[in-house]
Amino acid sequence: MDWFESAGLSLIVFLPAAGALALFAVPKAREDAQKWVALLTTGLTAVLAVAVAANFNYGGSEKFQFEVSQSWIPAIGARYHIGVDGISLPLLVLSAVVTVLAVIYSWDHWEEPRNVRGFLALILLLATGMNGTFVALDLVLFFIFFELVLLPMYFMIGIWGDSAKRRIPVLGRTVTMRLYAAIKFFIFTLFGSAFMLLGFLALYFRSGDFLGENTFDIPILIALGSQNAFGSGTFAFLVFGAMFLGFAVKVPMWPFHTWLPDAHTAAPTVGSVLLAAILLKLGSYAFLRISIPILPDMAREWAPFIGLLAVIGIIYGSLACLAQTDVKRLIAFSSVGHMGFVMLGIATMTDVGFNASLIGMVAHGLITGLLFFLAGSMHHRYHTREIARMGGNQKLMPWMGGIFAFTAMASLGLPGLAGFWGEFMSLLGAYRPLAGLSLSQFQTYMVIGAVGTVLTAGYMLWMLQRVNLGEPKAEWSDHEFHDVEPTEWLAWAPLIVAIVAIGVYPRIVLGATTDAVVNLARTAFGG
Amino acid sequence: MTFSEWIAEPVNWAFLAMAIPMVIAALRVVTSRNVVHAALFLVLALAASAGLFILLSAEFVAWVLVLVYIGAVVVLFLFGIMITRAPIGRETNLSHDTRWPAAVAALGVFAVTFWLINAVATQMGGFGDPLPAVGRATATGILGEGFINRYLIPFEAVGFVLLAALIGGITLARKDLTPAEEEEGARV
Amino acid sequence: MVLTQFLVLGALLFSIGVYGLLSRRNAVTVLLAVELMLAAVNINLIAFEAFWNTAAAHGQIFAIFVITIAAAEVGIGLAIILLVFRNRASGNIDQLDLMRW
Amino acid sequence: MVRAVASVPLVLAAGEGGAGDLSSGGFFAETAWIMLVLPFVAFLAIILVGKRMKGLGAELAIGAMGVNLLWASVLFVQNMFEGIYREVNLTIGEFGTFAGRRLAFELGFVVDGLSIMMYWVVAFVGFLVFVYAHGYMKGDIRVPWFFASLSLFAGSMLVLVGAPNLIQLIIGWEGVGLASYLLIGHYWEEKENSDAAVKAFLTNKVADVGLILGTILLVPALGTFRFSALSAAADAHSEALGGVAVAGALLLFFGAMGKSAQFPLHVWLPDAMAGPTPVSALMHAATMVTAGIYLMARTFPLYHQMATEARPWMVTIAVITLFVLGFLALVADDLKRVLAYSTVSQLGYMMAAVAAGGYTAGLFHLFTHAFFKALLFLGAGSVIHAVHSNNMSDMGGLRKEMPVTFWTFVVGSLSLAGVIPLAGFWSKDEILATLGHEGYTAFMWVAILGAFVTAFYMTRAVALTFFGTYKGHGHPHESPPVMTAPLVALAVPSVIAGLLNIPGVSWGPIRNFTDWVGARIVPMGDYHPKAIEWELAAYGLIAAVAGIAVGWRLFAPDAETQQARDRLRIPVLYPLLHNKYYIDDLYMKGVVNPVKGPLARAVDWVNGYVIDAVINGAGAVTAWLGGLVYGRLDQQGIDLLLNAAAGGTGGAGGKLRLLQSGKVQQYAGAFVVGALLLVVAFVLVT
Repeated sequence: MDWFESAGLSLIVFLPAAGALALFAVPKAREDAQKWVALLTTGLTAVLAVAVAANFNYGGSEKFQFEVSQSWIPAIGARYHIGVDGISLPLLVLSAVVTVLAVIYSWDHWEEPRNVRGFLALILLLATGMNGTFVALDLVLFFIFFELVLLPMYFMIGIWGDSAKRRIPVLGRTVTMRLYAAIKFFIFTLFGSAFMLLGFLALYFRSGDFLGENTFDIPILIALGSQNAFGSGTFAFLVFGAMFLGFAVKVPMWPFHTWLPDAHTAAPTVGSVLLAAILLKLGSYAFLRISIPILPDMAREWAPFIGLLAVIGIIYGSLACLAQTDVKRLIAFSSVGHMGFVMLGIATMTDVGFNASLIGMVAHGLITGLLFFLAGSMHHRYHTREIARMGGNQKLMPWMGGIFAFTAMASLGLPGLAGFWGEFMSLLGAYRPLAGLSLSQFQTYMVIGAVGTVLTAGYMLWMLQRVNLGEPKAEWSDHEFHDVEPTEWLAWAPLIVAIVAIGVYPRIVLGATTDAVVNLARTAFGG
Repeated sequence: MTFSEWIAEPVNWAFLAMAIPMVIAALRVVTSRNVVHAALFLVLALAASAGLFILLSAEFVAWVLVLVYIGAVVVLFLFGIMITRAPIGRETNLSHDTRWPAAVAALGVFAVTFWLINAVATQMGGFGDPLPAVGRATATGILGEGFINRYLIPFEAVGFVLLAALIGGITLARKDLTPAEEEEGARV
Repeated sequence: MVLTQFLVLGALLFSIGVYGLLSRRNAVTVLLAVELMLAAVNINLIAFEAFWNTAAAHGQIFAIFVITIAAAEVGIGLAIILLVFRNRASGNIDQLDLMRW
Repeated sequence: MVRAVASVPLVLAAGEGGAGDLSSGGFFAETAWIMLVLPFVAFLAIILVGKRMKGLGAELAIGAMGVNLLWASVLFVQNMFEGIYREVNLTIGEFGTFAGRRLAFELGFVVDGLSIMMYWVVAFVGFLVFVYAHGYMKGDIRVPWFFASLSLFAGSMLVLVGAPNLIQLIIGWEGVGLASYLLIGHYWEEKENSDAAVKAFLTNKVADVGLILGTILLVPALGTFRFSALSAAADAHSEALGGVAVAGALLLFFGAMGKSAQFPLHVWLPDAMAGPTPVSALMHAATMVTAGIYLMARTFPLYHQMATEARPWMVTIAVITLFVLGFLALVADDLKRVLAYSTVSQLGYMMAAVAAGGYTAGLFHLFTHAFFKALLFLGAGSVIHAVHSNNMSDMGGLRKEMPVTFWTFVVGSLSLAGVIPLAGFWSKDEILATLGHEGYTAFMWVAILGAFVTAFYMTRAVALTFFGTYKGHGHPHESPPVMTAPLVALAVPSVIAGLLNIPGVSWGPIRNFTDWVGARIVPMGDYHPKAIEWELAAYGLIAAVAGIAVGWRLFAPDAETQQARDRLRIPVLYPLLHNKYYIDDLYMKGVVNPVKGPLARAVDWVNGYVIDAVINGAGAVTAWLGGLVYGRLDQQGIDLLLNAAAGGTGGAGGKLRLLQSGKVQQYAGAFVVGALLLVVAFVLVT
């Protein structure tokens, strides 16, 4: 299986893109053929990703495996360097699998204007960007993939998004949601990326001072970082800050989060799912992959600040949820809270915290992805997302209501389901942050975070009560509702199983990540 | 090299003789209230730059500039001006009414660039070195070899771009005839 | 002659071009300003070439490329202006706001 | 070194874990995990195929519970003869290091005196309640779902009591909370019921913060989540634990306060009566609410050996609960609410005992209370089933129509009131003795007064329900045997369970309750009275008899007096009790509503009008600058300025849309400025 060792990851990355090209070889009218092309490519990608996971050496998960390093742009020393380790493996598998589910779900859920080929091509392109980001080990490559996801998402929101008009506060202008959201998403992220790129370039040029030649290679930069090559001066401070802006926007951390509710609300169902499940992870993953190991001293210095923003996000997101009247918007705000826990874990700068953030990312990807699927399907049936107009969903669609309740429970962090571990471990991490960080400060964060779990339970239960329970509203009395359909079952069942499986047996994720994050914490901070 | 040393070199007088008119002409290009004048000042500026190229022993480029730019492009401009019936003669409306923000932006560009040139020159200490002596013109053959060897693909690509521009220009500028006019054209 | 003098001249010319680009209202004059900026680039290319004096004269080749592309650009630009003028009876660039949403 | 956890043997059996003379059980102890898993299997099976079965899934649930009862009974009997200790931990994921030690999440089960007692109580009461529910829920709209939820509860409860570590306990803990939520809200079409369900879940979630933070505090000190390590460390007065013992203990106690409905987190339990009666009997009386007591018992060494400063506070809370909240049962008209307040009060007794240092006393009361309180609830359910109302004002005179229900109810009431020689007397007496012995004399007297109140409200309930004349509609008649049989089955232990732990009496080879629950990895070292303290017993008995007498006198068995007495409204006191000391109002109006309403809206407003305004404003400012830069200070530019100015006064501020002005030159300008800034930034950074 030598070819698999060397070409497996590249296939995972570029197969979807090839599929996107292949789609255009299919005549526009042959929609079924297009669906099959998309399903086969994403399915094959997922199989390959699972195969990578199966052949992964878990005993050495701190090392990069399936590594490929080829000369790419010699003029600037950028290399085609990819590989996975325990940190990226779960996210890579998550990304590959969720993409298949998105395609399956799309099978008979199309938003207007109907354009099967275009939509599927965007999903596939998105998959290339996402998978590529998780395996890239070269800053240039990383940047390209990181930015590549922008375009498909922009078009997805901009073309197939919600065409409702909404009056934007302050702006005082009524805009079409999808256009507003798409542009806001794009500009926000690009704003962050510009700084991120500056940070990358700065690392590139400074690396030459130690190595004799400049490099974009992440493992080499990490090795430099573990010797604290970039120091703790103004240079490192600015570079970390620049990269922080880029990543924090993507996460999104409070107060850079305002693109998220709009984008989620406006995006088509599959767009929301991919956005929540994978795109949000790119930022937090980048913290673990790039910022912290390369600039450990700065990470330590910035940690209290990151933690502060994280707990503000937790509380703020939960409170904002309580005020929402739109299901998708509510779920979007819940992401702000959950990503707060992920970032709190990272801010502790301990292996426990890093692990918390990783398992939190995976769990959030599964759970919130499923929640958006459900919200989309309910929107499909009710033609509204207004919570006030729903009610008695459990009665109209028992299975749908049941799955919704299950997912909401998972989202509020019920122990035994996937969402619990991330929350618990990030609180545990905050109790004992990295030596040198203020203990009382992080323990305060811990208590605030714990209060956040109560608020989370509060808004989730309240939403469930208003959507699922009670008698159905009179307006639906002569309305025919289809309960969960076969394609929906196919798309959701794997998520449900994964949520329970990780909840009961977190080693599925931790088995890959633990050695890697322990190693990360040790090389970055010693000890 | 101090300024007095610099100014003592005759070749620099030649440089100034071309650079100063060039800057003045360029300023007039962007401030003139007459479109035709602006185009003609561009000719002056470009001619001056061709002179500078000769100073820098790039004769071939200089002649290309004269032939292509001054010969063809500017003529094209003048045609364009005439066809669009742009007001020939003094025209007050050629620029926006408030120009200082543009001036600020331009000054900013200049300041930053100048600062960079200065900084790099100081840092590298090499920019002050005299250029090679005037007179060793680059053999045109070298350029030709460059075009058909190393830069063959870009060369072809540029050729393609030119072709595309040609066709595009025609397509864009062609006046779509009404059916009646077409008939008339067919008769003629 | 030193390299710096050409670079400064190029910077000056380029800035003047930027000023024209931003301040002009008439489309033709905007194009003229763009030509100025291209000329500034050419000066830099030739000056660097003379300074490093590469055997294959890369700088000059690039300058010729720039000139060629500029010619194409002017052709297309003028054609567009012509078209707009025909439809709008105006050569003013600030009336070209079709990209607005 | 790093792999330390992995090298610890998975199975801690007698001898290996320092458990002294305990046996490792046998086949049934080895396979005790079946009890933890079986109900979940039943849960899934009922969801998938329950609808198509003849009994709508009830048979699956009852079957699973029957097997569990078999297992638990064998273990229970085994443990009578010789103490069993067996602990199994399976790693489900290592997740990091603390001070060089690997930490791991583990699942497993523990079989020791405490857990065996709990297994048996859950299985026994659970089995009877399941059977009862099969009759009670006949014709219900969602029978399969009901039994699925009950199975989910049974599984979670067994996972909880079988937990060898804090993580598994938390999983079970929230699992029973979820089941409780589902079952309280069983009739979710009505908003009252779903409100009650949400209230229960949220109140418990608040308390769970304590449980989780307590875990987080204790774990780094121990390096593991295992109770055995916690007990051993506490027993050895470990220094590592010293710093966090009191705080951790109080936090765990806070968690227990929620689940066991201690003041002031008791508010959810009375509302939880919205669920079907079998649910109230099983979960909100006999088993789930005792999880808090169980947690205190499981971590008893921590409280007994190390966190002694925490104990007075805990006793105070418990005594407030048992005394103050007992009064609320006096004014309730809903029969189930009377029992609910009584449950709260009895949980206070148990908590007081465990907190004061009476490990056995608290557990013994838990044990007896499970029987007679389940009995009372099931009896109440039988009555409610007959009269189709929860309110005592619709009952009366039922003793003739429903003889079995009546007699078993009376037995339960007498046992609860603490009349000799029924079970409740012995367990309550031991609690009083413990309080007295540990120096909480004042609290002991309060507890005796509490016994008076208990007897008083139970007499009232019996009198209003079964005596006098019938005040409701229709013709009530006795429930079917499937419902009365569990009543009789529960009445037996309600009478005799007390004999299992008479101070100073040991029943030969089977020993007594103290020895059974004493089979732990470390000795509990709690106080046991050596002989019956007759003086104290007499006080307790006098209080009980007095309560019964007063109750009987006031709510004499004829309809007119009953109605007159029940309308007795003492000023100040009655409104206070009727409004539940205004605690619910305080929570709703003081906390929940402000958070849900104004605060949430304020945050949302901030999102739209502050943070987003900055973003949109930035767009507007850029556009405005653009307007200047490109010489747009003519008509349109001035408009823009005016608009921007107007934004400050509440009108339209910036306009993001103006970023998209369509003016190519503005774009170019922005491009130039942006490029310049990037160049400058880049140069500065490098």
